[in-house]
Amino acid sequence: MKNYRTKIISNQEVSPGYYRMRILAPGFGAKARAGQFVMFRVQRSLPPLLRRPFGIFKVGFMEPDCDDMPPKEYVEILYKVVGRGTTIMEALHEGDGVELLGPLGNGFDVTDTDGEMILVGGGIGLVPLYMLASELVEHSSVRLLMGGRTRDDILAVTEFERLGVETYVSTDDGSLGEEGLVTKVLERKLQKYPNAKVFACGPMPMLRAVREKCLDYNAPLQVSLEEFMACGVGACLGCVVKGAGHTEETPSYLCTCTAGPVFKADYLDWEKLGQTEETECGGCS
Amino acid sequence: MKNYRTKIISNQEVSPGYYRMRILAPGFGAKARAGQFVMFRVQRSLPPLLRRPFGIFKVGFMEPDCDDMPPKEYVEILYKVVGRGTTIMEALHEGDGVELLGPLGNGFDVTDTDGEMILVGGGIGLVPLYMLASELVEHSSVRLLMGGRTRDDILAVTEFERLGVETYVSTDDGSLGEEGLVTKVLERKLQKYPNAKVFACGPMPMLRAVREKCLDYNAPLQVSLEEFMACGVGACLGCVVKGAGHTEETPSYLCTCTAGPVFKADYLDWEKLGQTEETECGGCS
Amino acid sequence: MAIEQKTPTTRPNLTVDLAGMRLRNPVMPASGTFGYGEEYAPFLDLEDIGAIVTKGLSLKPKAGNPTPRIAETISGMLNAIGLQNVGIEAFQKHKIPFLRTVNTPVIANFFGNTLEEYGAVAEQLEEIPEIAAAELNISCPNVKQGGIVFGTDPQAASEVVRLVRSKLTKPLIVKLTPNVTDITVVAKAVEDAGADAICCINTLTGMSIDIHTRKPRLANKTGGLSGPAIRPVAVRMVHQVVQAVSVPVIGVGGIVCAMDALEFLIAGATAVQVGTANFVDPSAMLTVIRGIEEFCVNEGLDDINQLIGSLRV
Amino acid sequence: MAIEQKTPTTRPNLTVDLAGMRLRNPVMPASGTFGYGEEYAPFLDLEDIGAIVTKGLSLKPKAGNPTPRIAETISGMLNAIGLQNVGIEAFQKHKIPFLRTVNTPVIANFFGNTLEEYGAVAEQLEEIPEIAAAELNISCPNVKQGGIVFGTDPQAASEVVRLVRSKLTKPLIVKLTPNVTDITVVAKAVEDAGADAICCINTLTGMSIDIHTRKPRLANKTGGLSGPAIRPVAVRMVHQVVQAVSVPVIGVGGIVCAMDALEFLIAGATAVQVGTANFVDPSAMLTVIRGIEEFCVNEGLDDINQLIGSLRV
Ligand SMILES: Cc1cc2nc3c(=O)[nH]c(=O)nc-3n(C[C@H](O)[C@H](O)[C@H](O)COP(=O)(O)OP(=O)(O)OC[C@H]3O[C@@H](n4cnc5c(N)ncnc54)[C@H](O)[C@@H]3O)c2cc1C
Ligand SMILES: Cc1cc2nc3c(=O)[nH]c(=O)nc-3n(C[C@H](O)[C@H](O)[C@H](O)COP(=O)(O)OP(=O)(O)OC[C@H]3O[C@@H](n4cnc5c(N)ncnc54)[C@H](O)[C@@H]3O)c2cc1C
Ligand SMILES: Cc1cc2nc3c(=O)[nH]c(=O)nc-3n(C[C@H](O)[C@H](O)[C@H](O)COP(=O)(O)O)c2cc1C
Ligand SMILES: Cc1cc2nc3c(=O)[nH]c(=O)nc-3n(C[C@H](O)[C@H](O)[C@H](O)COP(=O)(O)O)c2cc1C
Ligand code: FES
Ligand code: FES
Repeated sequence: MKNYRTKIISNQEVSPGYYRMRILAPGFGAKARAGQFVMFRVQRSLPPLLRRPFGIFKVGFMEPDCDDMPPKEYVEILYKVVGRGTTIMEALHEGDGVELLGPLGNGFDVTDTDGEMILVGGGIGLVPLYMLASELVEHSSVRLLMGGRTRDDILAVTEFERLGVETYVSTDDGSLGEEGLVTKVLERKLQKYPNAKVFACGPMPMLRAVREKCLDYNAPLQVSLEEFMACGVGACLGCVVKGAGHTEETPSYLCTCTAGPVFKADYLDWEKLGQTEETECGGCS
Repeated sequence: MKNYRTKIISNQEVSPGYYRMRILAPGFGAKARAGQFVMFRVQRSLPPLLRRPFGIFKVGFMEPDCDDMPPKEYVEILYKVVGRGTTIMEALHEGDGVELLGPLGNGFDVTDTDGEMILVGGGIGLVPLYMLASELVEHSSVRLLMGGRTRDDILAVTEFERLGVETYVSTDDGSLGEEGLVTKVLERKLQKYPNAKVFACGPMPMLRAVREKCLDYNAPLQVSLEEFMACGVGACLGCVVKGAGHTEETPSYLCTCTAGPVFKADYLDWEKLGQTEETECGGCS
Repeated sequence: MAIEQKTPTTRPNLTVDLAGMRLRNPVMPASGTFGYGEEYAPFLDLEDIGAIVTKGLSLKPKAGNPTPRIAETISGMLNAIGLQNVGIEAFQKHKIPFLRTVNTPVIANFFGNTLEEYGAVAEQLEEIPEIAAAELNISCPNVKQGGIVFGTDPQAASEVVRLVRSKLTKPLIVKLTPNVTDITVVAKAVEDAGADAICCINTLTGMSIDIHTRKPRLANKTGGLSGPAIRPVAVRMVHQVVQAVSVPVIGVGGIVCAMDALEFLIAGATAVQVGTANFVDPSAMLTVIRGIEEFCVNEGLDDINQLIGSLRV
Repeated sequence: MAIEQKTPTTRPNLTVDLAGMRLRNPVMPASGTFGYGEEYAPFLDLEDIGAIVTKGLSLKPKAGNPTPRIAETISGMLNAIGLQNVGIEAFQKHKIPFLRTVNTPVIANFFGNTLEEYGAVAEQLEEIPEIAAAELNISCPNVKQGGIVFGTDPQAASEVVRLVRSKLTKPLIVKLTPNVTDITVVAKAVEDAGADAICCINTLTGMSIDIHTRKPRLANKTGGLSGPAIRPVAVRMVHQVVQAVSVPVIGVGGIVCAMDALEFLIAGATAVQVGTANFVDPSAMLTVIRGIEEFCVNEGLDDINQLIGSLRV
């Protein structure tokens, strides 16, 4: 991992409110693993102050600009415009200077390639699944269950298909694919493939529902989580989630940025995951 | 005066580090008088927080974009890149949205048109003199004494000449015009024209020297001053200078933004003008 | 027809009651950032805002500090104006005639350097009918007590409020300084001493140095930090004070847009003041008012008072 | 040849003496923003900075607060980590082995919730040879005294420093909270109680509210405000403390670049700490160090110590 002071290759809207940004990053791909992320510095001047975390969607090489140049290695992120930082990002252009810290975090565990691989993506949660799919298709049959609120939230599905992944789309409003929650599809697949392994990324209610189904069918699950992050490298302790067995007396806090963002579901304390609790201390640091 | 939410027509470097920016401002010219200024909002997002004051260099009309459109009325500022705000400004382009508050302040008093008119400009202090010259040439013979450190600091002189103003250039390093201070030229002119009226804008040491010469030759002097400004409209009281006769007991503070920026020299307390003094109070507001 | 009628009925009520005053909306300028009202009249209709708050007034005219008096900082500014003002007499003579023509309550901010001065100004404010309420600034050094700031000492704060209260039947707002260890102690002290409302916060004391001249950027060395930078501190203190007292609280500190103002209202402020933002955008208060209204509409609220203090903790 | 020799002799001296330690330069991380050092090792050479300051350590491991623990504010951030840390024992076992390999003084930041805890950690720090100095964080609530923060009460501050001093022969830095009426009173109290140096400031208490959920953005409601927004307050307090005490002062609060650090040095700080800026740019400290060096060169100074306290007032 390192801090890349580099340039944007392209930044395009791919669906209303969703952008894909390619960034020049020599040497990045060799280090990056599926499920990892980068900390993107929105601009050199303030605000916003803090970097923003984004999953690694793709890494690759582009044709060099001319014969004698090396091919341009890039990292690609796919982001949704939600607030101040991403609003600044959508206005960036080819050639604009940016900073990128990465690759960071703990990716998916892909050592066990037995059985069917089922990837479950909710909206922008699709991002880390593409690199995962590219790796898994080498050894296994891979299915992507992709859910979103409307058709606009269904992204990059054809790219997964080009990898040889079977894809199933569902939307809450039925505007694309099946109407309803992605977990309906998941249940059918789990019934069909008792040896399936599940990998999921998306909003917390979806992850929670996926977790329930996987427990029901005894399918191993890995999830990729999001938490507010300040540093991305394990220094600020801002991004913790509770590990399985966490109690007040024997607390177990795991950094999403270093122990995660991908966790085996069993390692987490699902009780309060993604919920806000309150305490009252001075709160100085 | 009003707040114009408008667009940039052009923004060009005219000498190293000096830019001229034309801004669309319908109805501005009719209200603007020589010596007034605007408060320019550098960008909609922070930083910098506060607006920046700039003298009005020119007002006018440009050819309409097509036959059926009205001519485009503009205000033009001329600025030197010195810090954070002006660095952001130099990167602005045609069509970029800006905000402009103005015209503000008290301009030059041009009611008495008797005698020779001598304008003294130091570097960027030239700015308010152009509109002044345009008005004065109607009735009087006008001379511009323009000083700067090097040739790069000598601006827009040919434009003054086109108005019919006789111009005299001096630079500290002799790279353009006469070598030495502009006050040397001033002294010669005052000797020659005992009825001259002097109008000056530039750095404080120059103004101080001009003031001395005018006292020596009994020439009425108006000066345009700069102070830090937060509001530009007399509300914050951040921009005061001491009026003539100011004492601790009978203080007389004048707002540069409303009583100025142009003052008759005799109305000011020259003792400590432009010098930093210290006090020690809580300093809350 | 039906649609036409609907629009007015769905416009949420923005009026709030503050210490006996009824304000058309909860947005007003912060003292010292809006002159005496007249300065901003070319830029906004003074009858659109909830109240007008004047620059701090004292018994005699006050010269203020030498310049530079202001310096920009990151997302904020420092000021050491030194409370320059025309004095209460000139205010009545030269500023009131204009304010009389405006149908918006005028709140007179005032201060003194001794207990007696505070009392004397209060007496005069009581006599000026055009003044709807008084806002007592206790962020000033008590010259008789060796310069300790009235507002940092609950005892001194209580004393000055008690005195002013005895001279004033008009609503009395007391404005607190944030430069204290526990603002709730001072808040309770001034409530007990008779304040009808509490305004917080004034500026945080700060300093900035020009590294090239190696001098402080302000002639006065230190100054008051205002602007967006201080907002989290202001929200925290408003929240604390709202919990601690039962009189209404006015929230101030770093408000630029409606979202900022809403933080204070949700925290429990009955009204808000916009300060530094007026310098940045003379119509900032209008933007805040419109934004608050829009927020109410979007949230399905027909009355701003449903929002005030609606923090979920 | 002549030119080659000139370069080294014109490089200004950046070493400073701090409470008996000699630091290669006056720039170090602020506690809690640099983990235990190892986290940032991939991004900068730890032997380029003046010292390493650890996350705050306590006697037992501490779980910290629920999430969300951080929220961004205008030019700043709020955090309520809740002092999560591995505890002094695990620190010695798991973190010291790495730190031992780095030739840079390690300053251990620590805290307790009772007087006894503070004393017990101090005893253990005394025994760890790899620790060059201890930085005592007194911004914690004293659970035995009803939660009043040690550092806001000169008496309590003095007591804890005295106790820790009695257990510790190593240099003792005491880190002050800015959430006080008069920081010089606390500064003098801890100097009298035996502090070898004073570090200021810790974070300002703040709060931010999500207007849509109407909940505080932090699970803990309030948190500590850090980053550029607080710099003017930090510079002011460092300036005040430098005037008030004779021990060296470490300046911290909102430093992002060399210009910021220079403000503190000119105000009289012997060293500076960079906090939040590490998150924004992992090599921020290197930029600061290079910038300070460059500034000395441009100003014709051959020793940073000529700059320290050179404020012209
Ligand atoms: C490991 C990880 C991977 C992510 N991958 C992607 C991705 O591939 N594509 C994508 O679009 N988004 C991704 N996110 C979420 C993304 O970081 C936020 O959408 C982004 O930071 C919002 O920035 P903003 O300034 O536009 O929003 P803000 O105005 O700051 O806030 C809008 C909302 O965004 C969320 N948010 C803000 N800051 C953070 C932060 N530091 N960490 C987490 N959430 C935040 C909050 O819910 C907030 O309410 C990821 C987050 C994490 C933690
Ligand atoms: C009435 C008036 C008219 C002016 N007319 C012109 C003009 O026509 N052309 C021009 O180039 N400049 C003019 N100036 C000066 C101009 O305002 C400053 O150069 C500008 O604000 C610097 O902004 P910055 O952000 O680039 O600099 P900063 O980074 O803010 O500071 C750099 C330096 O600029 C000066 N400065 C900063 N802010 C202000 C402020 N609010 N008021 C005054 N000085 C400031 C200070 O000396 C400071 O050290 C005028 C100033 C005044 C008061
Ligand atoms: C230039 C200036 C002058 C001020 N003068 C006064 C004053 O006279 N009386 C007072 O109580 N507060 C005064 N204040 C404080 C403001 O009223 C307000 O409390 C503070 O600026 C915080 O709000 P803001 O961040 O919105 O500016 C002044 C603030 C500024 C910036
Ligand atoms: C995430 C975070 C954690 C912190 N943890 C500690 C801590 O454990 N001990 C301590 O004394 N200060 C702690 N601080 C305060 C910093 O050391 C520093 O005093 C403060 O952040 C101001 O500096 P800055 O503006 O450069 O960040 C923490 C600050 C942050 C942002
Ligand atoms: S983001 Fe800082 S520890 Fe994870
Ligand atoms: S700039 Fe505010 S009073 Fe002049």
